[in-house]
Amino acid sequence: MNAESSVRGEVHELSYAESIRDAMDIALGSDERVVLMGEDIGVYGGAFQVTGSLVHKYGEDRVMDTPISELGGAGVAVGAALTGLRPIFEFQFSDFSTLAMEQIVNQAAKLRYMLGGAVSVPLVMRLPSGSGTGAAAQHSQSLEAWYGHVPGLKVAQPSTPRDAKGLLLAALEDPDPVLIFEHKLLYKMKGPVPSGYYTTPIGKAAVRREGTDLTIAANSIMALKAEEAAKTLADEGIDAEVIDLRTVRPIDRETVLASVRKTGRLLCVYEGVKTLGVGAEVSAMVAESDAFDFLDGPIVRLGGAECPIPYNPKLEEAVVPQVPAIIRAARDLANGAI
Amino acid sequence: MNAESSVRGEVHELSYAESIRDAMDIALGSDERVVLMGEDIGVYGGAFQVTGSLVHKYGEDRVMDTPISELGGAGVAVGAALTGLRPIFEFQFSDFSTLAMEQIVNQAAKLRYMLGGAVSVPLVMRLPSGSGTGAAAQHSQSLEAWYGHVPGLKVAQPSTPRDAKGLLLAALEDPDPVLIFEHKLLYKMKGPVPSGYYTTPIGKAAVRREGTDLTIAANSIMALKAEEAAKTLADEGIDAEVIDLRTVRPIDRETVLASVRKTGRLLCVYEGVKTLGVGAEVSAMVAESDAFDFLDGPIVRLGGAECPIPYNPKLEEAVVPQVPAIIRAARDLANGAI
Amino acid sequence: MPDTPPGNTPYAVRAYRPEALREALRKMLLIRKFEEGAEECYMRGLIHGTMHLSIGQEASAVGACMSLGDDDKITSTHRGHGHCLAKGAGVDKMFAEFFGKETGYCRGRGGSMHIADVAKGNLGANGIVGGGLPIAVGSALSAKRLGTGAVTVCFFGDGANNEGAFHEALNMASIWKLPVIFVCENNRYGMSVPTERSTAVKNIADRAIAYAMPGVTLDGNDFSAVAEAVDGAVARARAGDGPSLIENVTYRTRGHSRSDRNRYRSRQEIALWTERDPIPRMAKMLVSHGVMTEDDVEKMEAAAADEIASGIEAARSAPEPGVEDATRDVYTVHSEAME
Amino acid sequence: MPDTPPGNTPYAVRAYRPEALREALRKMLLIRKFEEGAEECYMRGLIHGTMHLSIGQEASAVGACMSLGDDDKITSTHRGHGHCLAKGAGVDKMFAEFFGKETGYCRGRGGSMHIADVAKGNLGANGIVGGGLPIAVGSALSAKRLGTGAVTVCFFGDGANNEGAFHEALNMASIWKLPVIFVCENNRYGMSVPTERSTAVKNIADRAIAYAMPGVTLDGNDFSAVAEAVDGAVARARAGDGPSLIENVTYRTRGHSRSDRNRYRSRQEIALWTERDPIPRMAKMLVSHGVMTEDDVEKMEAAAADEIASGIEAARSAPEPGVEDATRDVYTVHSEAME
Ligand SMILES: Cc1ncc(C[n+]2csc(CCOP(=O)(O)OP(=O)(O)O)c2C)c(N)n1
Ligand SMILES: Cc1ncc(C[n+]2csc(CCOP(=O)(O)OP(=O)(O)O)c2C)c(N)n1
Ligand SMILES: [Mg+2]
Ligand SMILES: [Mg+2]
Repeated sequence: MNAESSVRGEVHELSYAESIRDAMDIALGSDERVVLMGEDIGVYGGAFQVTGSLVHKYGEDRVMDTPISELGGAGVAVGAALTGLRPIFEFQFSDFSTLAMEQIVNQAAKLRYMLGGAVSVPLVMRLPSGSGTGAAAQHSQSLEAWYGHVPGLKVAQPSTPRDAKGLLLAALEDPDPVLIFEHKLLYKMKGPVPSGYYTTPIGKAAVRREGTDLTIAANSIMALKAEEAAKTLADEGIDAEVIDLRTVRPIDRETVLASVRKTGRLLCVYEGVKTLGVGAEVSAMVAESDAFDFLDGPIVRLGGAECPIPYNPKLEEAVVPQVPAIIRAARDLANGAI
Repeated sequence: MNAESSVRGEVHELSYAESIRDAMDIALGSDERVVLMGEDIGVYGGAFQVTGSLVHKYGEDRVMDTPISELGGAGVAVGAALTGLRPIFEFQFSDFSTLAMEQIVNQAAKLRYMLGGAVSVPLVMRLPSGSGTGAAAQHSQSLEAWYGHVPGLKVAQPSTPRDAKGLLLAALEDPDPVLIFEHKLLYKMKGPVPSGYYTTPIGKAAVRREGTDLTIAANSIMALKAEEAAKTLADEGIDAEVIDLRTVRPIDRETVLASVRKTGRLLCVYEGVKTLGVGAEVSAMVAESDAFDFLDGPIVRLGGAECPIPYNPKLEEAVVPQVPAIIRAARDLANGAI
Repeated sequence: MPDTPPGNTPYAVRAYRPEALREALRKMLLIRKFEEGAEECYMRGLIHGTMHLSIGQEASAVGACMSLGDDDKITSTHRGHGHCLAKGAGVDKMFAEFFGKETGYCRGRGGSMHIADVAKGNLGANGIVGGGLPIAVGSALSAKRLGTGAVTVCFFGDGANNEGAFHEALNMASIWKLPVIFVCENNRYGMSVPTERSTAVKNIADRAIAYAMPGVTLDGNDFSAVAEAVDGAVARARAGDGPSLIENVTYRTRGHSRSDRNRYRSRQEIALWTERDPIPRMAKMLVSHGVMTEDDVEKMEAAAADEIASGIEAARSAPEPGVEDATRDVYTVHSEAME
Repeated sequence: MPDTPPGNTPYAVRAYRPEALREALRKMLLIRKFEEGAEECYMRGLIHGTMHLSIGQEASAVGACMSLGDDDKITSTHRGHGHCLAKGAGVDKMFAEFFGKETGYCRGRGGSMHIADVAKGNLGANGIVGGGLPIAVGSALSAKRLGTGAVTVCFFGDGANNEGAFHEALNMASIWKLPVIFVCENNRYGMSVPTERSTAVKNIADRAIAYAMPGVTLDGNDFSAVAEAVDGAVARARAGDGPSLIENVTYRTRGHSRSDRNRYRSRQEIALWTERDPIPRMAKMLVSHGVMTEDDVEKMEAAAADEIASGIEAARSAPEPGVEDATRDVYTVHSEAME
């Protein structure tokens, strides 16, 4: 499943942030056209210290601090991508991409099509996303569903250090705009990361755990929570298959359908607001497919509550799916209690 | 179903645009706090001639031409709503709301919650939407799914002149921000409209046609196409129930579920891009409900193609659902061919 | 930036009654103690999330609010504690908010970045840089249309001046001659980036000309200078003559936020600005003009410290919001369908 | 706006060879005939959608492109036919695009509002007012980083100058000293709203000071004045001295788009500007300086008309795109998963 391109290097323990930095370092070192753009990505090292000290290695012309101008900055990246550079644009928080949607959606996503194929826009955007940091409603959103709705874009959501690097390098190989939603709570998480160059294919989900009783399809950090839930469920004798979607656009239809055909039950877990979130698409995709006939029960969704993210930590925890809730929902589904 | 507030006036034939203007005229005439804001809504009468000559009746202070500044204009409307005015803000095309999402999503939608209930933002926004005018990719989008994903907003989509007026007046009564997506192809369509004041409830779908064989749930202009399809289907002996969703947030869960419990089959029809569009939510909502047990076949979605809207008219027509496609899909579903 | 030359009575001393001047100093002290208290609570793990301290910028917040009444509005920023207190908020409800409590200004939903006190005319801090700019213009539009006579002071940072929202907001305020005063707190950095690297002009106020409004750059650590400029702009706004742009050059002596590693500025620079602290300067002015004695100042400082300490204590023991209420207040009228 | 005083040889006549001047007039005539032809096709129902004619603005488009090579870039606007032809596009592929044909510049996917000719350096018209501004800056960034020596001319309208994108783009271009020339075509209206009602300053170029770049307002119907200003800015950009803002004051004698009901301006105003037509003025200049004869001009006009007529004919009979290809070219590498 994990169809990574051939990996030659050794495997090291790196954090998710380090692994993304490693990918950018490789890209900057091997391709003159690659530039990083974003707010405070230079000496400050990025709001989440992802670019770190890259500016000292590559200089301010390659690791460019932009003014606080998200629309303009994104547009500059679009124009640069259109004319020979390979920008990697960092939003400080994915929430601020609300300022730049014009350029992302109307320009980057559509230019190739509107111009009849005459151009490509090889642009990578990185968007720190999600809740759990106590930063409240304007700094905690999960907006991947919006971008997943836009033809012309690709949207990835790595949940491991290994995928974070592989997907970023794959995005850089991609001739079209790719948005990578990085989960803020994962930046410090460590995991094995091959050194050197490799790519993780955009559009391929990963089966994190095989199982026969139900399928849990989750994105980003929820894939990790689902794995954790699956361990407890296993102790109870419920054998869950856990799919980490990894990309929202395109969604890996085949992997999800194959799993549901096998298990007959589907639970979608995602942090974004439940209504019209990623799980809505996963559910609908299954309900319209041949896998529908294999369903032994309703398709259950656990998504973010229908409210902005609150500041109070208990409330903040309560409004996104947590491991116990996943366990409960999976148990009820597997036991036919739903 | 069509739980309009008591209607006392006579019923006249008005176009959708005239009916919206009538609602604004009533609002401007009866509430000093109401102001219209937007680009070229004054002497020009609005890009689609919806505001028409209202500026001559109410003056430039009440019908305000804004500079071409969507973000700022929307933000001014938010600030005005917060402090005592009741702005009705017109985007010239819903596509341009991409420039204003920061103010709509981070401010208007969240201010009340972030401030613990201390404020309300009684803001109405009107967004001409949809394809079919030959205006190509940046002037033809259907973006209601994005806003439907945002707690704090309400999102309506009238498909008849009568609802266009009633929903706008309901939106003005609502203390919270309401976005109304008007379909450009409907502006000239005529229909019966009660004169005087009435409201159409936000959050209530309309059953446009009762039927027993399958449910077609559609939004905006697609509800009309579904009605048309249902006529042909009836000739073939297929009795379709047609639901006009009318609001995307909140979706009228009960009306849809009740229908599916009755018919056992569901076809979702929407113009927005299929992936993560409104039909994804309708499908998922049914698939996770008790109505799931009543389903006699997969839930089928007919949505917009996975591409920007092309300029060429034949291509433009091909990339959104049309009546023959609805008929085919409904027939296949009803006959168990899917 | 020299002190006011001796012999000249500063504007503030001429313009305000002694009580008002003492109250201004009290607020500056309260802001300072509030932020030091909040910082300490944060470091002790009592407050989570992040916060942006305005230590060193107190003259700007308090000076700009001198001639505002409760009906006048302000819009604030992520660095908004000073604005909130200057506009009349209470320490207790602010701390309760920082502690995420139900008794806080935002019932624990907003925290530091959304601190607001609508009753006193503070429409709220904002987590979006530049987010408050058009909102302030909207507030001024309401005042003009509804004839309330209120003005709106819009605080924003030097970094925010490069957002498109700045441009659009100032242009609209100008063409519609709205009663709004744009107060740029130029603390030399937008997070880590100095204005010279982010902004094409030397002074933010140089941009006023692009909106045909008066613009002035001044020593933002000089309480009197700030008050004078803003008072003039408020008078102009109330007279129907439209908006102004005032740039208070100041400095935050703390880092940008709690996660700042201070890689972008020198210790010398920080030390230099620490010496330019607006609070002793204000105290000195009041003492030298006989508004109060040094002893009064010390007592005032001690009282402020006490108020902070008891605010923290009260906040710690205040009730938390109930988890079952997490989705309350999304809409004004609650409905099942919205959950 | 008087003609060049007699006795002074205009810049253009001094700066360019006669062939280049004749070619410039030819392009202006071609643009005029192109748009008249397109308008007629639209009225005859042969072209659908909408279109924005630049009739009256030809000196701006052609003058601004005088010193650009194919490697130099432009970004254009919804009113972009003139820019496209000025930058070297062919009439046939343009008409084919307007007719929605597979042989058009955008294979019938874009139409008038997205007309582009990337091979000639036109990165495209734009349906979003102000959308091209940051893109132009990005193009200039590429040129600087990749050392191509190319400059980018960014066309935009007076209305676009109130978009946040304008502010952000000009600021970044200035701080990074990028080789981009911002050419504002101030035709006095953004759709129906006159600049006096939308824009706080009298001249758009007055805003250049807010970005520390040179700004000049000139008679945009004077080909020579436009060419002179842009040539200077191009030289400045190529020398590494950064961006410029040039405001060409001009007028569109047609409505904003095909659906304009002309409620916002007077017939007298239109008549006045029709008299200021840049094309006869340019022709007169070339004739009076011996670059060509009146007879040459007439022949040139007739040839342009012929080119247009045959372009329309060719476009009418060109093949339509296949409906099965509607989702092609969304991505560079086609994949099933994306359908
Ligand atoms: C739209 C947006 N972009 C970026 C950020 C992240 N951010 C928060 S504060 C800040 C710096 C703001 O600088 P300035 O306006 O000068 O205010 P200061 O922090 O100096 O008071 C940045 C980049 C944000 N909150 N919102
Ligand atoms: C972001 C955006 N807002 C509004 C529009 C609708 N619109 C198209 S052209 C136009 C007027 C533009 O005025 P200006 O920039 O002066 O160009 P002109 O049409 O005069 O050439 C407007 C409002 C748009 N296309 N994009
Ligand atoms: Mg600052
Ligand atoms: Mg114009």
